[in-house]
Amino acid sequence: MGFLENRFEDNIITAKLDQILSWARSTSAWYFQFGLACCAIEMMATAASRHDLERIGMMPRSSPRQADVMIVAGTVTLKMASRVKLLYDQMADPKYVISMGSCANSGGPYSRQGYHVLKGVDQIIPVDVYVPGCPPRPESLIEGLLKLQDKIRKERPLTKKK
Amino acid sequence: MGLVHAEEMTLNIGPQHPSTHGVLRLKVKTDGEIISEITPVIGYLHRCFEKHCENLSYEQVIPFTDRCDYIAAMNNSFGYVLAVEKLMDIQVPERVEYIRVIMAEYNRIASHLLALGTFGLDVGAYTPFLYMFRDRERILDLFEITCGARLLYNYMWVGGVSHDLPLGFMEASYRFLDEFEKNINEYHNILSYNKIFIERSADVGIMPKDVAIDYGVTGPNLRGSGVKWDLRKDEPYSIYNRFKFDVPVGTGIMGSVGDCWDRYWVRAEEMQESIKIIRQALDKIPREGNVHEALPKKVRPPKGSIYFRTESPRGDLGYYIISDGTPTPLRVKMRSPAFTALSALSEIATGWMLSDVLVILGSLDIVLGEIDR
Amino acid sequence: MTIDNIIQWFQSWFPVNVMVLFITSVLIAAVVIFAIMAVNALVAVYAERKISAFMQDRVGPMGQGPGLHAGKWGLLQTIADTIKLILKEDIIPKAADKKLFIIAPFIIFLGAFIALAAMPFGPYLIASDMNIGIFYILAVSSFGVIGIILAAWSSDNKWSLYGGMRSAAQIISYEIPAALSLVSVLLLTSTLSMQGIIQSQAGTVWGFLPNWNIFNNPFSFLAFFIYFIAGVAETNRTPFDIPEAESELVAGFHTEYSGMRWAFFFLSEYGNMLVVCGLTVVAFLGGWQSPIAGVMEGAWWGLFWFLTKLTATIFIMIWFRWTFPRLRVDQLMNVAWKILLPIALFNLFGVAIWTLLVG
Amino acid sequence: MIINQKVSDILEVKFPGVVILPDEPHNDFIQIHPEKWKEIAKFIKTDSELKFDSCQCITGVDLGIEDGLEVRYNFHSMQLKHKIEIRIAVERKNPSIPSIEQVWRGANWLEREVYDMYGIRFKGHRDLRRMLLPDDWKGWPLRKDYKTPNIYNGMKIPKVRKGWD
Repeated sequence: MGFLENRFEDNIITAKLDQILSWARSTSAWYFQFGLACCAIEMMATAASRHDLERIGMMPRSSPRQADVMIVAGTVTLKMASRVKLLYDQMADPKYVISMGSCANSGGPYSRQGYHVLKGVDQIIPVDVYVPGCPPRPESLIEGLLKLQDKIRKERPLTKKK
Repeated sequence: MGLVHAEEMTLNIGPQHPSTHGVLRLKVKTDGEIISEITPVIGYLHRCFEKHCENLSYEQVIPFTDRCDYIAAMNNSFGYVLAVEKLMDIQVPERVEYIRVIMAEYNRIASHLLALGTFGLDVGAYTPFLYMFRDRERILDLFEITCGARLLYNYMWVGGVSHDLPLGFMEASYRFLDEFEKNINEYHNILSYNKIFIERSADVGIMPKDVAIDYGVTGPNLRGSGVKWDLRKDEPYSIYNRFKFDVPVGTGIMGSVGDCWDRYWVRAEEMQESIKIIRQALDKIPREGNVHEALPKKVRPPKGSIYFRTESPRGDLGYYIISDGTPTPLRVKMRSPAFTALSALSEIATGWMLSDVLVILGSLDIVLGEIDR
Repeated sequence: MTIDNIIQWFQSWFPVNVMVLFITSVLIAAVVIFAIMAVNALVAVYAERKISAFMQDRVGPMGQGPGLHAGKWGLLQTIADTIKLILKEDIIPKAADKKLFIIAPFIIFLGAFIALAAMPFGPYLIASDMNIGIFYILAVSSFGVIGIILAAWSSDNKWSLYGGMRSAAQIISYEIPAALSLVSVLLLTSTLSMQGIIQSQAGTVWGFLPNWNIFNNPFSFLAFFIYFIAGVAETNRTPFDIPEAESELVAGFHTEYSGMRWAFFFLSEYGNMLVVCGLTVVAFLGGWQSPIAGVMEGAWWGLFWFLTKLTATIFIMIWFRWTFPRLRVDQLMNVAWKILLPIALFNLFGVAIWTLLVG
Repeated sequence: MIINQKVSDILEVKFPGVVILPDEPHNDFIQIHPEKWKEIAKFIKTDSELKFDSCQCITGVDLGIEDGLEVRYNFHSMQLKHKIEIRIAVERKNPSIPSIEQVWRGANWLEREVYDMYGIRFKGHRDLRRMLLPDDWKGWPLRKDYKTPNIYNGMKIPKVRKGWD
């Protein structure tokens, strides 16, 4: 956690600061360039010219240390699961996870016979927003990201948790 | 001064790395920048495709073939349905044949665009990647008006296709092809003939002809090595024998035959050839016809097996299907071209620098979904 | 506005200890320079994102509607980025060399920061016009590479190590052609002082062109390009961005850095751009001199011209960044040692002969 | 198909008794005994009439719990443009087969994959490890009698998660 978080009593100043801080966090949520499968292509398409994630302030970072949002785009297999967890642990707080596509949500089409597929990434890391679809269209990913931004904006990072 | 002690370092490229094109892990031994040994470790995306096939009916397998090679989903399901049709001896209507060829060639262009773009990204050029995505989006639009999906279509069915071409498809197609032909020159200007790009890719990662054949490397990678081998020409399936097109091969214009630039160039040229095929198909397609005419009541092939190959954007895509007469296949094996291409990596990339290895990997145009299945 | 001037000005009002005055005025200058760097980074990052977006058929950062604004046209985007980065968790890996890991970003930052002390933003706007100004800038701007190596080494990450080693090799190579092409400028101007160099570029050449060093003779025209190429290499930007080569080394020497420390790398990268472009402008493009001799001159016009030229050169750097692929490390060395260095040496000789014959 | 007959005849002359003659007539493939497989492979790769220079595909097949396993090879000749399928049956218990990894380099990974999925050992393979599955994986997943494990390294892989149906 950052050095200012959860240190202050609730008052008007911290409320304003809280607002500014969560505004900043939501506006500049940089995502982790991390594609697993089919959904990664749609993620790339979302970042590319037509949909352009930079519009909503999202920039790709390839080092987990510098990223805020991890978009789990694709099927998480058992061989990969420990690495996904490791990458999540390497990210700096505050960190958010978007589970993109049916595979990351629940195993998707591979859930029944997939002996090597993790049935949902939420079994190993906490997920903030689930984006359904196989693969989700860029529009739905953007919708998921905007939902995440809403969620971040409602946070009160500075005040002490009751 | 004592002796300088040099030591090899083991480096793990991946499974998460910006230019491994998915979740591939390369275990490399490095001596400074020079790579002395490469061991690809795959399987991080092993989604049990073949196990699923043994438990699903023949039609239900089609979406899974889409998901194997998610960049060229049309081509993948095309190969599968052709194999099943051959096993069942189904004759599909003329219009369906043409629609399938048009879709497969469009998807080949889309796949090559992505391959070239990400190759540029590996070399460090970001802008061409976005330019190529811009045109790829327009192809996806055409798919979308046809079958409603952008990436994974489930469009090819056994005995037909899921939807007929919509109104306005032809006009949109012609318009797109005209504009796209011009855009190819733009790519050549910004990437292909860029001095730095040539320096980085020409004479790098040379794959000699005999090595390529010995490894079973096919498709643009083999043609880049100067072998004129294209299943569409040499073993025509569907109706490919009706079209006039060339098979571009690598000639070593910028370096030697079989280098990364040649593989890049073959893909760029193949887009031109695909445009030619699509134009001919659009001209010749029967205007009327029911695409659901030849759909079988139930897909239950007779006992037997078949190994059927088609030319996917990555090379010879083979399906080995064994039927035991029941509605579910006994075994479906996918012979994936990217798998064999990747197996040749350690042969051709050893001894190059770290940056080159990633460029060579990019030039092979692998899709991990297809390698791991 | 040199530090000496401030001291004199202060002393005429408050006659106090010289030492105290000195420290105060140095602090004032430091704050101003830091502000320049920070503003530069904010503006340049925004500009870079917008320009790259423009080149790539995108729109770049935009406001997103009521309530979730990053300002109109995303103007507040970089501010949001900064606030977020400052308040992000600061990770120091367990295996890292803690002291070096902490100090490295500041060393890199320091390199760019103190170099700006001798940068003349206008006829009077210079923190300290020392008589060896250009020499000083050359010396301290290569300070940053020490920070890069320290950051790379202390991270205890293999990617970082690669980045650090590459960076060291690169900067050592490119300092030489850069310095040699600046020496050819010194031959023309026969002074080491930054203001002196600019003042010697007043007037016109051949009647219509401004008497900037770039137009002075064919050899210095070539020297400009050599210096600019070497300068791009020194700032670690594409096509010479091999130390951080995103598609090869994940994030290069700053792979393990997060939050505020990483922001310092960002800040100093753009600070370095400022230094290199500023030096280009001073040495070759006439500094704060107006392009048409005798028109629009004066202290504030000087600032205007300097900033205009600076913006133009920075724009060219951004343009490079989004157009070119990246060179390989050995090709980079080849360019430096086999192409730029011989030409720079030849140039030096040529300028010497030119000054001897033409004057 | 003519090529199958031709290959079968040539092999019968060169390696007597190696081709298993079918009970009922078929012409899609030839079935052979596994013993001399490596020599045969070398022969069909280099013989001037056959020249199968490209190993297209190696498929492991489980024909059912009562029947055995089988490995099927698809070869192709780039020069003479013909292709063939060769089948070799192996027993279910302790299956093993000579490796052709040193004949066609492309066979290396293909054989590893068959090993990974069916547990068929390729004698003489220099690097026979798991290919797609993790090294500590147990069982051969594509065999018909494979039971999907419920837990792997502490991660649950249930067939149906709570609340799905």
